Amino acid sequence: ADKVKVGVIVSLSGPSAVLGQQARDGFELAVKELGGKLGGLPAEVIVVDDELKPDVAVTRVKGMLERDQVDFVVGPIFSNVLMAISKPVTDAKTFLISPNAGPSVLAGKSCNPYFFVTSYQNDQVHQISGKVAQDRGYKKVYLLAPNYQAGKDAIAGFKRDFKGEIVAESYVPLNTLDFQSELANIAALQPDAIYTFMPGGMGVNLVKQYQQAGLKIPVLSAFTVDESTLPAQKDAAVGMFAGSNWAPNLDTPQNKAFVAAYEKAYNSVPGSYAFQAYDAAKLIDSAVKATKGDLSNKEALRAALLKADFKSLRGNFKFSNNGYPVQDFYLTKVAKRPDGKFQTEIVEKVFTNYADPYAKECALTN
Amino acid sequence: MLSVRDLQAAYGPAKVLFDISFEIGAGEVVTLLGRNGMGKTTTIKTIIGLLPATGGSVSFNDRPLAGQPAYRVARQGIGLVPEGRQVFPNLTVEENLVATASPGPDRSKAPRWSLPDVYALFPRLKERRGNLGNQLSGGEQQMLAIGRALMTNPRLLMLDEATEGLAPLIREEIWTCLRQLKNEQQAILVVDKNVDALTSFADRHVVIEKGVVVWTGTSQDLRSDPSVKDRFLHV
Amino acid sequence: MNETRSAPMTARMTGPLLVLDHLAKNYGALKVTDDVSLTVGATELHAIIGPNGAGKTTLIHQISGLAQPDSGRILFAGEDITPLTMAERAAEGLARSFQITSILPDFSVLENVALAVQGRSGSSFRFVRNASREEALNAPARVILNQFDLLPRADVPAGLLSYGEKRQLELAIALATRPRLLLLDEPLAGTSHEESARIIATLKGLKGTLGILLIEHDMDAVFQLADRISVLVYGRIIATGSADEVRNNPEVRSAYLGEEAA
Amino acid sequence: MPLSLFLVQMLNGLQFGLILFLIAAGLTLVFGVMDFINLAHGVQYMVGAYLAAMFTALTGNFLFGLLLALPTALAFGLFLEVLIFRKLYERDHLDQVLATFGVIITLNEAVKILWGAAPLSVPVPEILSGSIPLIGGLRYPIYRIAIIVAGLAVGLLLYILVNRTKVGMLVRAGASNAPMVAALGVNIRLLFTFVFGFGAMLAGFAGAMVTPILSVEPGMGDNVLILAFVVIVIGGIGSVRGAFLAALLIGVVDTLGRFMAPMLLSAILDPSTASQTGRAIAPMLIYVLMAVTLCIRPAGLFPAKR
Amino acid sequence: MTDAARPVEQSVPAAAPASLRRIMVPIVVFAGLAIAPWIAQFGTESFILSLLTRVMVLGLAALSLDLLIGYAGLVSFGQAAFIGIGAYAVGILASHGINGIALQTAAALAASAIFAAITGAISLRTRGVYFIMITLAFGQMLFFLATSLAAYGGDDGMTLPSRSLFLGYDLLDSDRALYYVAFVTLGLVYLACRMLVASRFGRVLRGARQNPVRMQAIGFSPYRYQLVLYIIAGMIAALAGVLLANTSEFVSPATMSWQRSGDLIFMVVLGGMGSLHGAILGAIVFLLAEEVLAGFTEHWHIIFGPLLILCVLYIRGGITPLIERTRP
Ligand SMILES: Nc1ncnc2c1ncn2[C@@H]1O[C@H](COP(=O)(O)OP(=O)(O)OP(=O)(O)O)[C@@H](O)[C@H]1O
Ligand SMILES: Nc1ncnc2c1ncn2[C@@H]1O[C@H](COP(=O)(O)OP(=O)(O)OP(=O)(O)O)[C@@H](O)[C@H]1O
Ligand SMILES: [Mg+2]
Ligand SMILES: [Mg+2]
Repeated sequence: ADKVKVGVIVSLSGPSAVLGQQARDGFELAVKELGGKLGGLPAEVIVVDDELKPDVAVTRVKGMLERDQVDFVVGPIFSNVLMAISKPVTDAKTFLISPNAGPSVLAGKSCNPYFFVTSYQNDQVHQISGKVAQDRGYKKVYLLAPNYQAGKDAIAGFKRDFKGEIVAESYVPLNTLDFQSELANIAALQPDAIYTFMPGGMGVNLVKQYQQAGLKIPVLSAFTVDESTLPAQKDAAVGMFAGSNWAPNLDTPQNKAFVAAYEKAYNSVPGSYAFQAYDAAKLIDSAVKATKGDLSNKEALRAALLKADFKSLRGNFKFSNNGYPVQDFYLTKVAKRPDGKFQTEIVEKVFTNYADPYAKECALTN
Repeated sequence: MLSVRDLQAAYGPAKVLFDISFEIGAGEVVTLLGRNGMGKTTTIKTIIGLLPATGGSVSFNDRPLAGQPAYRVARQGIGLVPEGRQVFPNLTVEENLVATASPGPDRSKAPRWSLPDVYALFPRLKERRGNLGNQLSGGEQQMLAIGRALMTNPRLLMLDEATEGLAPLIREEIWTCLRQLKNEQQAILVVDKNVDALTSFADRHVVIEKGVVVWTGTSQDLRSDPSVKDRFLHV
Repeated sequence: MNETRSAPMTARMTGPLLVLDHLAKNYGALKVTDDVSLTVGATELHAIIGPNGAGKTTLIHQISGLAQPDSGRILFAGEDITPLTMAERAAEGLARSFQITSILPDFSVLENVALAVQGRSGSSFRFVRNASREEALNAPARVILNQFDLLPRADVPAGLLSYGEKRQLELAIALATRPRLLLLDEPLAGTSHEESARIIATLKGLKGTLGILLIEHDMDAVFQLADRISVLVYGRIIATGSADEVRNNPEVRSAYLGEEAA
Repeated sequence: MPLSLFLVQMLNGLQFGLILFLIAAGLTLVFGVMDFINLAHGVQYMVGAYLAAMFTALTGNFLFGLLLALPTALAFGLFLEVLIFRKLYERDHLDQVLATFGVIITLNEAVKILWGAAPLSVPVPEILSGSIPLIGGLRYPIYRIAIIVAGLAVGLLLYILVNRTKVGMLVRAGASNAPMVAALGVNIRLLFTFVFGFGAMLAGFAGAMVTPILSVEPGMGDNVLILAFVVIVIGGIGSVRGAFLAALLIGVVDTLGRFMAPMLLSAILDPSTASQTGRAIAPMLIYVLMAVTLCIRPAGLFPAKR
Repeated sequence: MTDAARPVEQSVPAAAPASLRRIMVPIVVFAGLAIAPWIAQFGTESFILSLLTRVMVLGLAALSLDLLIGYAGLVSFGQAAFIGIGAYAVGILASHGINGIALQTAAALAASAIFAAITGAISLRTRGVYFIMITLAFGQMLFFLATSLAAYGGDDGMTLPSRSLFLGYDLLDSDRALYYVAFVTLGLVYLACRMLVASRFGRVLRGARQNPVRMQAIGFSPYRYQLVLYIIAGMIAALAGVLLANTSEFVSPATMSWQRSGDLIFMVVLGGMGSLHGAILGAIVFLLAEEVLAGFTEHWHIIFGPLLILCVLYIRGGITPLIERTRP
């Protein structure tokens, strides 16, 4: 081929647009650093908004496949959109690389040779906090999550390694504004720790209100305090823990360079969305290089992708047969940087070279 | 006081008023007569400015009214009792009266009409002061509409179907009231079917047919010349 | 088609067509209807007069089913219709006009009446045939419009009629349902002399073919038309009788007529 | 469950209800009384929040931020009225829905372009920060009390304006028959313009007031918009009193429902199914509440004078 | 604004050509949709087809809503719920290995009819905005119910194993076949609705919309007629749902979000309510505009929003009347 076409489909409208923007920026940054090339071929990146509406996403993605004839689709952010577009993309024998959503459904039996994930299998992130809570010997933990599939998965993920008592599992409606009720409950139950999964604006509300309620109980979390919400949570979030596969201060040379470059380009601290998209670009780059720019031989291309022959920002990184990563996971903590910005910082490594448990149910081989 | 010169008006495509001209002097009582659908209401609507004139002119106290928004026209001292009452359904009787009340155009002399005066005129309204407009009987609504117009202390009072739905007794009271107002030099333009009652105190009559003034004259002329009645009014 | 339905019943029927049996209704403290009992014969024209706010319209509301009485019964053709809905009563042949004009403004004058005809001719759960082309509905409608001289206006949207014309359409709609009892709430209000005269003539024509309960403040009309007159004052019937009896009843004069109709 | 906790939760419910009322107040005026379906209410609330955030950042003081945000929100409301809404008063409700939806789309995007997609926030003003001890070991944020006060104040103001003043009467009259009001010598257009502006300012005020506890982000108005309409409809369109009580009702039901529904259910069902169904029901609660209310009282709790 | 002038334009003589233009609009619309595939094959066929199929499917749903809004004055804010019922009928049955479109459709129609009958019986007791909100409420309840169906993907939704089978054949796997199935369905439903609104039944509803009290006074109880219509409209929307599931081969609660119900209302108003084909036209314009603008810039909303506003302010009554008004 004479050039590589990549379609990036992420949510750019609606409240969670910021996540989509980070992913897009991360990807474009990588391409920029590669001199506008992927695997030596000139790269054309087409960005579209999925509006967080599955059926809109399907039409848009078909547009990319048919009209724009893309070779790779990168996206989306949310798993409900992913569920919708995975079939049309993979049916079209085009590689779908998810920079964030990694639903367990696609990791096991219904794994797909054309599907790769540069983030993690969703449960793993929650498992980290569970493990930590267990190791630190917390007796009583209070679980708080929004009332939808991802929320339930989060709770399930946490429970996997945590054996102590769960004083309450409270599910709040999506887009909950006011957490007074839960906070009162927590104050009354006095657990040793709280685990919460509260993405986007809800997370901001929760964290601010938690601090205002004057509670001092340790908070473990996922997607509640990250670089996309910290600018709004500021000091209220400092000291809160989160499980992650990466943090801006992760000590690898690539990462230092990346963070610096990203902050320079978009003057905000990159979050995991940005870095996973960045890795997705590097992954494509490596594969195209390996196949000498031959994009027609899908077999070879898949093999090349599976090798993951590139330096991931997170250090250790390879794929298991189902196209999901094998990587290390960390406990991170929110801190205020000297320059006044906020970021999550590595506290300790919790899992090493951890492959997701569903991989063995996947028939694919590598 | 009010002078209407070859006024023309239309509802969208349908032209309704072709040539309407008449005068009302200070303290004069003038009636608009004519069968249904001849243009009486339209004339009144056009004067007050609810309907744009497509031709001709209207002036009040030598000030042209044409093209002015309704509220301006009204503020110059024209009070309207519309056809079909149009009381405010979601306001109580008392609110209906006070909401649009005003001391009238010339602030110099004390307003003639206040809440007590209206209640005195229509005791029935006082009884039902707490009712919503749409909970009133037809006649009560008519009383309310008249009271509401009086509360704006107008120089010229325009009543469309003045006594529609009123019991004979009340009707009598309205006529007495209008006579009384006339004695107080209140100018009045009135549309009503009770020609006999009207002739008893109105100064002049204007007969409209198909949007054209076909006859104008004093009560005297009207009584003396029965042909007018059965030609235009089929009484 | 439903003369066949109503005529024999009227024939069969003995006794009055409508019976109000100790009807009572309050609005809060106000006794709008205070133990009212009256009857309307199968071919009688019974007029109700009374001061404004006496409760006449409310009475018609209760008979037609728009308002529910607090107590008392309404018998129509011998059957107790108090529990029936407005629509059901209309289907029984009980039609009314409204004091505050109530028409279908966007429909043409003809369609207003045709729809009323449709109400009494067979099911309206028909989904295919184009209703406005059904001669079975339009023909009778035209006949009625003709009675009121509205035929020339047949295709005008009803909302654009003049007030007086609307008042007449109001009446035409009521008649189009081929009622056995007609409740008329001030049919003459807002109509000019000529139209009044025509309406009075029409009512004269109808007299004897069906029962009519007439509310009207136009005494000339009432005295011309009514077989019997009841006088309603603040919810109570204070007198019932022939035109002359009522005209000369001093109570009625002081409460209602005043000197005008002397 | 300890009684103290229950009481605290009641308090939370009422407090949340007052937030809801605060948010719905402007809409009560414009939609309830003026009978204008203003979907843009939500974005006006959002704009208020952004303005407060911006001015607070500039002045470094929330109170100044608030004081600057109010007039700006008012001006913005008037601007919208003159530009768009005044052409829509005599149109039917659907035109209003469509046009004001256009406003939503536009403003949501506009703030994203102006302030970025990432959520902003406003620190709690010094004087109102911190919390007071309360029964059940919970500390109650002082700022919440400030919101309670604001909610009550707005409620009172609105009630008087609508039901006790001539302006209120005229607006209600104008909503039912504007030409007639004009024919009686009142410049109803102008009046509407100002009432609308005031409504927009109330929306902005609500937006500004919640910034210290809620995140400021694009589309933040969309969720509360539905809530606001639910409040007004349950209360009975046009009734300030109704809206107020409905807001409290929703607040309590939502709060208590959220933490008691599973408990209560587990009394009748086995734990897992209980939490299952509890989870299914919780988010529906306010809608169930609305459906039930309208089923019993088709015109809301306090059918307003219409 | 020329609105004041407009009524004058369409003065009496214009009547005849106006009625001609009235039938022109639907003819043009359907003719256009009929030949679209031939044009598509020169472009990126299955993209255009899938886009237009989606347009027609949502057009079908909008059509059902226009029945309620345009002819009975019932502004339902929960119409998307019925699309959801149709879609989930396909999804749930398919996930249990029942792929026959006939069975799936039957299930969808039955389910939607029942849901409509129950919710309608309650909702129709209310009027105006109260009706809007109570239909919204029921829509939301169904939405949250769907999100709690963990077995069927919860709020992530589920991917269909395959499109529905037609008499055991996988005809629908061809985008073009699916396109024409949608096209024919839309056409037939449109014609049926045309008759419906002109029939006795339709006339009663149009009357009840203007003045329910008068209708009762001449012997109709609007409630019964409105309920039947509500059920019919619900079933049509469910039909759209069946097709939608097949077009996107994916089912999720998002298909019945209140935003979707909102979109449908906008399509109806935009296209011009009370004309049926207006709703279809509205869907076409609304969705294509979205698609095109989204292609332009990431901030396409900033163009789309003002466009909507201008439409409402300056083309009264929507697009269709505008076309019918303009002289050739
Ligand atoms: N809104 C309207 N649009 C179009 N035509 C109208 C409108 N209102 C009235 N007309 C027509 O204008 C003509 C005059 O109506 P108008 O109401 O002035 O008559 P009128 O003299 O008041 O009759 P009435 O005594 O019955 O009130 C009538 O033919 C009527 O049909
Ligand atoms: N919904 C209601 N609530 C309270 N009072 C009401 C209601 N409806 C009517 N009324 C009162 O009941 C009384 C009777 O009203 P009704 O309309 O029956 O009088 P009417 O005899 O028809 O008078 P008119 O001859 O003026 O039409 C009036 O005083 C009216 O104010
Ligand atoms: Mg008139
Ligand atoms: Mg009456």
